[in-house]
Amino acid sequence: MTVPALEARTISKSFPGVKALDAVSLTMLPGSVHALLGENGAGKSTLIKALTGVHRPDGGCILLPGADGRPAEVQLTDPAAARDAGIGVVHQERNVIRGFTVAENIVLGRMPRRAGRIDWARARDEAAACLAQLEVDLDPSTPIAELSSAQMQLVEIARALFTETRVLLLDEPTASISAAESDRLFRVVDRLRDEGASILFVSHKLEEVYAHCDTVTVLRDGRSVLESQPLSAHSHDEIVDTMVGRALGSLTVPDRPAPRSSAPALELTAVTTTAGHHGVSLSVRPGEIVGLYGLVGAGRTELARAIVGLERITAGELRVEGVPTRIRSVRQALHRHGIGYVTENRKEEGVFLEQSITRNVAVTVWPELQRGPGLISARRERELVARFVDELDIRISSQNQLAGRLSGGNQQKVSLAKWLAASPRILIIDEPTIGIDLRTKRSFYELIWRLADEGMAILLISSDLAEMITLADRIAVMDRFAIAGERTNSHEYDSMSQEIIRLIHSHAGSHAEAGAVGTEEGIDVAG
Amino acid sequence: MSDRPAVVRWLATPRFVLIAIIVVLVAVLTAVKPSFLNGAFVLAPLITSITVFTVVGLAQMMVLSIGHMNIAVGQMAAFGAMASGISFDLFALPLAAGLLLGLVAGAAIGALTGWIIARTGVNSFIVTLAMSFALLGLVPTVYSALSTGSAFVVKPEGFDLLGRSSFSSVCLAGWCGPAAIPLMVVPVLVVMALVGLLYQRTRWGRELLLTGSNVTAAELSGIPTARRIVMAHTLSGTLAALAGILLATSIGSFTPSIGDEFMLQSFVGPILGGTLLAGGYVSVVGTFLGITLTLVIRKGLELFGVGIETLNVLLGVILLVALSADRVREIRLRRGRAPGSAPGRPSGSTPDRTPDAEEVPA
Amino acid sequence: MTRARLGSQSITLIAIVVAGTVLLGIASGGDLFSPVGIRTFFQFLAVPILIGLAQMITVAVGQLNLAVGAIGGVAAALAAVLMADLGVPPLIGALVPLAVGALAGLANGWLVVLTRINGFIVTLATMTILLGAQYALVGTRTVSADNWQPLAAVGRATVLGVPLIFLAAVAAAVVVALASRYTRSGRRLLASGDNPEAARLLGISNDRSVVLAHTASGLLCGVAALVSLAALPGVNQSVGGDWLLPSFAAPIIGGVSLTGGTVAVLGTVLAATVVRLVDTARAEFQLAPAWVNFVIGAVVLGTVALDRVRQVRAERRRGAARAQDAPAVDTLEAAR
Amino acid sequence: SSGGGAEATGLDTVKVALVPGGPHPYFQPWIAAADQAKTDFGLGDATFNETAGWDQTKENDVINSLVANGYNAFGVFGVSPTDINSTFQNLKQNGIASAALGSCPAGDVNDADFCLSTDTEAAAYKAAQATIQAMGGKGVLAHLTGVNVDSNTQRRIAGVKKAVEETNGAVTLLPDVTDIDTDITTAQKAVADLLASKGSEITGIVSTAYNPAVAAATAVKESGLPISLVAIDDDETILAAIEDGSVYATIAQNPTGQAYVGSYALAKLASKECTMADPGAIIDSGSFVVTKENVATYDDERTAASEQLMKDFDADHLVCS
Ligand SMILES: Nc1ncnc2c1ncn2[C@@H]1O[C@H](COP(=O)(O)OP(=O)(O)OP(=O)(O)O)[C@@H](O)[C@H]1O
Ligand SMILES: Nc1ncnc2c1ncn2[C@@H]1O[C@H](COP(=O)(O)OP(=O)(O)OP(=O)(O)O)[C@@H](O)[C@H]1O
Ligand SMILES: [Mg+2]
Ligand SMILES: [Mg+2]
Repeated sequence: MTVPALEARTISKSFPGVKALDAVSLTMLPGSVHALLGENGAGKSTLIKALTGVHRPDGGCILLPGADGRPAEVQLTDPAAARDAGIGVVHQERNVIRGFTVAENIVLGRMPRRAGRIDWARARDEAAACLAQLEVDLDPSTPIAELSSAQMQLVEIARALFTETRVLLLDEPTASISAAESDRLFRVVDRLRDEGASILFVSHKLEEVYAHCDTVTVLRDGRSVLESQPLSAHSHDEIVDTMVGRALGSLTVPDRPAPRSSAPALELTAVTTTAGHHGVSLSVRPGEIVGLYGLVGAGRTELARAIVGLERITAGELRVEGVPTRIRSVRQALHRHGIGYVTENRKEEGVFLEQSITRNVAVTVWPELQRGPGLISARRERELVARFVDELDIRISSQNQLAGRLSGGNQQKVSLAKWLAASPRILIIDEPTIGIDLRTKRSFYELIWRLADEGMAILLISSDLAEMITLADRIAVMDRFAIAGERTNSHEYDSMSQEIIRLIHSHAGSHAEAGAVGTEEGIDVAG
Repeated sequence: MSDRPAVVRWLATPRFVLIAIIVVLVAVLTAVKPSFLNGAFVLAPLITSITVFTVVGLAQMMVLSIGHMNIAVGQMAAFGAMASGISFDLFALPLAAGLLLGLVAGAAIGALTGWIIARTGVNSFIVTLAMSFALLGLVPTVYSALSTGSAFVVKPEGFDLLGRSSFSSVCLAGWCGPAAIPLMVVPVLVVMALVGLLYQRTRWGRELLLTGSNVTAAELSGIPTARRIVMAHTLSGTLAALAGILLATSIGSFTPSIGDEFMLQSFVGPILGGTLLAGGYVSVVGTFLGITLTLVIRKGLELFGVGIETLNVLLGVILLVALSADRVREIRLRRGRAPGSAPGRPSGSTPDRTPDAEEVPA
Repeated sequence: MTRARLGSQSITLIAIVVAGTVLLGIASGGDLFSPVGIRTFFQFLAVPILIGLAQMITVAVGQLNLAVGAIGGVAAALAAVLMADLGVPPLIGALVPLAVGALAGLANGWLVVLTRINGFIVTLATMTILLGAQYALVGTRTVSADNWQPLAAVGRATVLGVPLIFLAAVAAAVVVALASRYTRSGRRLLASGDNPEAARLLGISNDRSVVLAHTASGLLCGVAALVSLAALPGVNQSVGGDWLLPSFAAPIIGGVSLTGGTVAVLGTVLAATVVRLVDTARAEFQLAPAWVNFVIGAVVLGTVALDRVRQVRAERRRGAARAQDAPAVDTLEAAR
Repeated sequence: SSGGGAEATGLDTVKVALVPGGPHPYFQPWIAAADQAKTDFGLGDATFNETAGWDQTKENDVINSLVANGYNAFGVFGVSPTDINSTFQNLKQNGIASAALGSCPAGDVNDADFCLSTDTEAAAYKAAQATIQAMGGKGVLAHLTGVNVDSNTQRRIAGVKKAVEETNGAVTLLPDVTDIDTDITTAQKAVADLLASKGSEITGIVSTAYNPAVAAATAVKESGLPISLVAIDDDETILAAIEDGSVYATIAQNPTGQAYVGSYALAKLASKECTMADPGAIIDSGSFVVTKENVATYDDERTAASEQLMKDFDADHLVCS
């Protein structure tokens, strides 16, 4: 029998009011990719933190191969100890030092020195080599603050690999990167596995899991319900049911009625913005879900920001319910025009991490909750919030809990609940399901359909093509700050995805002279 | 995972610790120095100081709630007091009108500060520091120009009643109130109640707190953050002016040195009371208790007649020991359940952060 | 510093320094550039630079140090009393402020880390304690510099007309700059200040960073105290009394972010120079101190506002550039 | 020294408290004088408390705490001359004897029982005259002083101005350099900047504040400029400077007399043995020009003045039963 690269035995960990891990065990073998699955809040991230010295477990032990090759118990008192023990990790949230360069973020744990001082030249070279190994084309001396979240994640992976790594723990590494970048990541993962490393992989995307993992552990409510089993022994549905704890039927796309009114709720004609958009035309009718697809950096987020007044529209026209409008702030967008905007960056823009759930959810409705001399009834506020907590099945211990203490997926739901509470007539949703588990995604889809059926106009921005093809009625494709084209959604994944990729491709091809950025990525998406 | 009972939650707040420390201190002081209970000469001046500095603390708390700072609290107090002084001295206005004018002046200077911050996006520390310098230049110049002896000394009717009288001058049917409680507590209690109500129950108060928690998220949630920033600084200026005027009524005249001692104290109260420097959380009662604690310590040392060197050393040491006791209690509470990683950092200006709670050694 | 780029703040400050020097030079009829003028100008720049750096280091780690003046005051007072009353030789006496400063800083750091009390309150408390200690040491008397004549001679010494103490402050600045760029501890300290959570996950001990920052800050206060000791006519309880605000003003005007994670050594030095220019102008034009406060306030606001305007312009330009890169409307139509 | 009423009964019920504005070398002689008064006059107690730290609110707090601790006679140097009358009124209402020592309340009214103080304007006038004399009656004079908005500073400025005006233009006065007494670094910097920009013109400096005097003494000596310097007060640092010639003269005030005679009169008032003939009387405690010639002997002159002061109190100011 091979000696495990890492073995965790009956790890327990409690936070005030939550038992996040309850005697969880896990065996990672060398040369294997181990999937760690579970719903939001199941304890996946907590387990990874317990294995890397971030949290000290309340009970249980961790074993690594000792000098004699036999498993020996180790005390990982802090992250540095874990790193020195050959455990590399990429946490779920981005952890970069924004004031530093890419190179320095990679080498920070082990800065090369010469003659008593840091050898910056060597640091850059080593970082560059590390990035090259990941096939990432980034100048190591770029300030990291200039990178996108996906690029930062790649840098973090480079950092995890920078030191001698036998065990690599990846917490939802593919949640917010493009398919092309995911493929690149998996190539590296596969290579590392072939070289004998052991990889732990957390994802809510089961397709990926089946394509690349060989072993699986499933957590539910802090307990392991399936422990270090061969993945091939379990079907997709079986795994889902294990995670959820009951049978979860398959999702059927409803037969949605055609939009009731033909007058668009939101309409852009030949819009130019300070963000750099040119001649963007787009419309969403009440009861309609319009998907806005594109590659990372195509300018979809910026378009959403321009609609709600965070960028200026310099030419063209924006009509809300037929009336030409100029929106200057999110406040106007919400309270005057009934437009809600769920941002993609929940940690920095979506939720107030240090505030209670109540305050997070109710922020958009205070003007309406006000009674008499400007006072808000705490009771009415709680009732309202309780309704949305129920509706979205947000896992909280109390409404007073700080949003920052929730698992990532639940934070995302809080950020969504805030906008649903405001009951807008037009809802713009940017990357809504990043890091959300399957069941919640389902209920989220159903919610979106229901909202549309109730007459809401929904503009959905997502990089998950499958999601887009499932949800949208119509899909507009954006490429480099312009609309490349628009298609009615047939809900047929294969044909639809082909068509959309072709659309991006032809748009990119027609501007080859403009320096075709991201063209290869366009091809990759089809994979 | 239900809510802990309110009482238990309250016992775990810094407020409870402060009350406990204050009660113990007062008990010890009374036992060792019975003169501590002297109404007119110990308690009344002590309470007067507490009321004035509570207002100062609240002025700072206003901007702390949005994650800002007001380095110019003292100078804004001086400015507001100056306006009141001028209105009594040069225009012979009655008390109420002069007070109002002073508060308006404070509000105006606060609003200007807030507007500059909101418009330029420059850190509040720098803007208020610059503002304090500018006022430090302006106020004495005005005093020199408009007064003899650099002070406004005209007292309208009711001036001494507000600043230097106690409930002993409030008599009903032959019964007079205690001499230990100055009349000044009345307006200050009202102010505390209003500020408490603002943060507890009104939309503006909550919007201030959310702006302090994360200004980007607040803007993206439809909160008019620029207006809230101006609002917080305006209220801060108003309260600072109020404190300056109250101080002037208690010492007897309006001088440019009013507010000199405000800046550090203004931070001590809120921070001891649990208000976060990073914004997003405030406590009115905590601010009051924090101020009370420091002033009771001072008064106690004063009664023992300790020299200035010992006074300072003891003040510092008692502060540290009292707060360390708080930490020990917290650690005990958590023993067995080591604290987790701190949540993500707030995005407001955070000039001070204690290091993240790393695991407490078992 | 291999890849140090001049921050926009520094460029603004250099412009102000140059313009100010020229104007003041003309106004003084060249007196500013006379040997006495130069010596006076730089002599009083040493302490502001040192205390600015001392504050900068704590700000860089996300803390602050209210005790700068008190640490400096106690350090100077203890050295003075030892030399004057106990006959400690000046050579050893010179080491006292450094030791006192470093120890006081270390104590600050430990207190912050061990008690987890807010650094603001900790340094406020140590400030009061140290002020008491300073008074206990010297009371109301002024210990004359005659008691440490060799040191005072160093305080008066010049190299090519520039005071030695100023060169010492510049040397300290260079050391701080190099340490923040080329030492692991320096980088870790900045990482802790920039993003403590990320730093912790990277295996950096924020506690150690905090202790290091406070100790270095205390040591720099000690150096400032030594410089004061050498340059002042005597030491009394007022030494250090005026350090707090300038210690914040220099780094913050110099471009250090209050949220931690940045250092701006050049900016701090330049900002201190600007403040010194205002001082000199006060003497030249015999302005009331009230006016000087006005001017400092205005300069600060002006500097930051100017910087802000430039930033906004740069952002606009970036947006415009991107719009140019985007495909033209007609070709877009064709693509459909 | 002789005490007129040393044998008087009832003085042991009197507890005298001397409260300076804050820590300052000027007040140090008060400590010894208070002790001396306590033994000489058989007072119940005499204490000295400088914890006010130059803040009027804190000074009021200190006084109130002392009252609570049983002190019934107060000699106070008011931090804020415009506000200290309120404090005196408060003491008077509670039947407590009070004296303004070292500094009289601003304005024409003194609500303390008496004020025993240097006439600050007169002292500054004398200092400026001494400087002008050292300058040979002509030249450019600079005046260094403390907090501009303090009414005592305004009096000093007036005194210096008066002396300069009397020269009929032979002496020009530079704008007053104020607010440089906060700490010795500020003082030194201000003096150095002054010498760097105007050093060649200045022929005389009069400093009516402590830190600038210390700073100017060294700066003038080091610069080698022919500038006559006159300081105020007689701290040992200044006296040493007079002896070595770097300071031409200083104007010594009479803190010992203020504290000693003040305690005496306060005790008489507090014990109800006497009342003031003229309540609120303002009495000059004297100021003395100290130069190299009389540096060894000026203290005798001052002691004599104190004794005269004591006699004046017994004879004129106090009405005893
Ligand atoms: N620092 C903390 N303090 C308190 N509770 C915490 C903390 N971190 C996590 N928890 C709680 O522990 C539980 C497990 O959270 P964890 O982040 O491990 O979930 P997860 O499986 O990673 O979920 P997701 O898929 O949403 O990322 C949750 O109930 C969460 O609220
Ligand atoms: N052509 C460009 N030139 C410069 N910066 C760009 C360009 N395109 C995008 N960016 C920047 O790259 C970052 C990523 O873009 P952004 O995430 O807004 O795009 P998106 O279309 O919303 O993609 P996604 O939603 O998939 O993240 C943004 O900060 C944006 O400012
Ligand atoms: Mg997770
Ligand atoms: Mg996006």
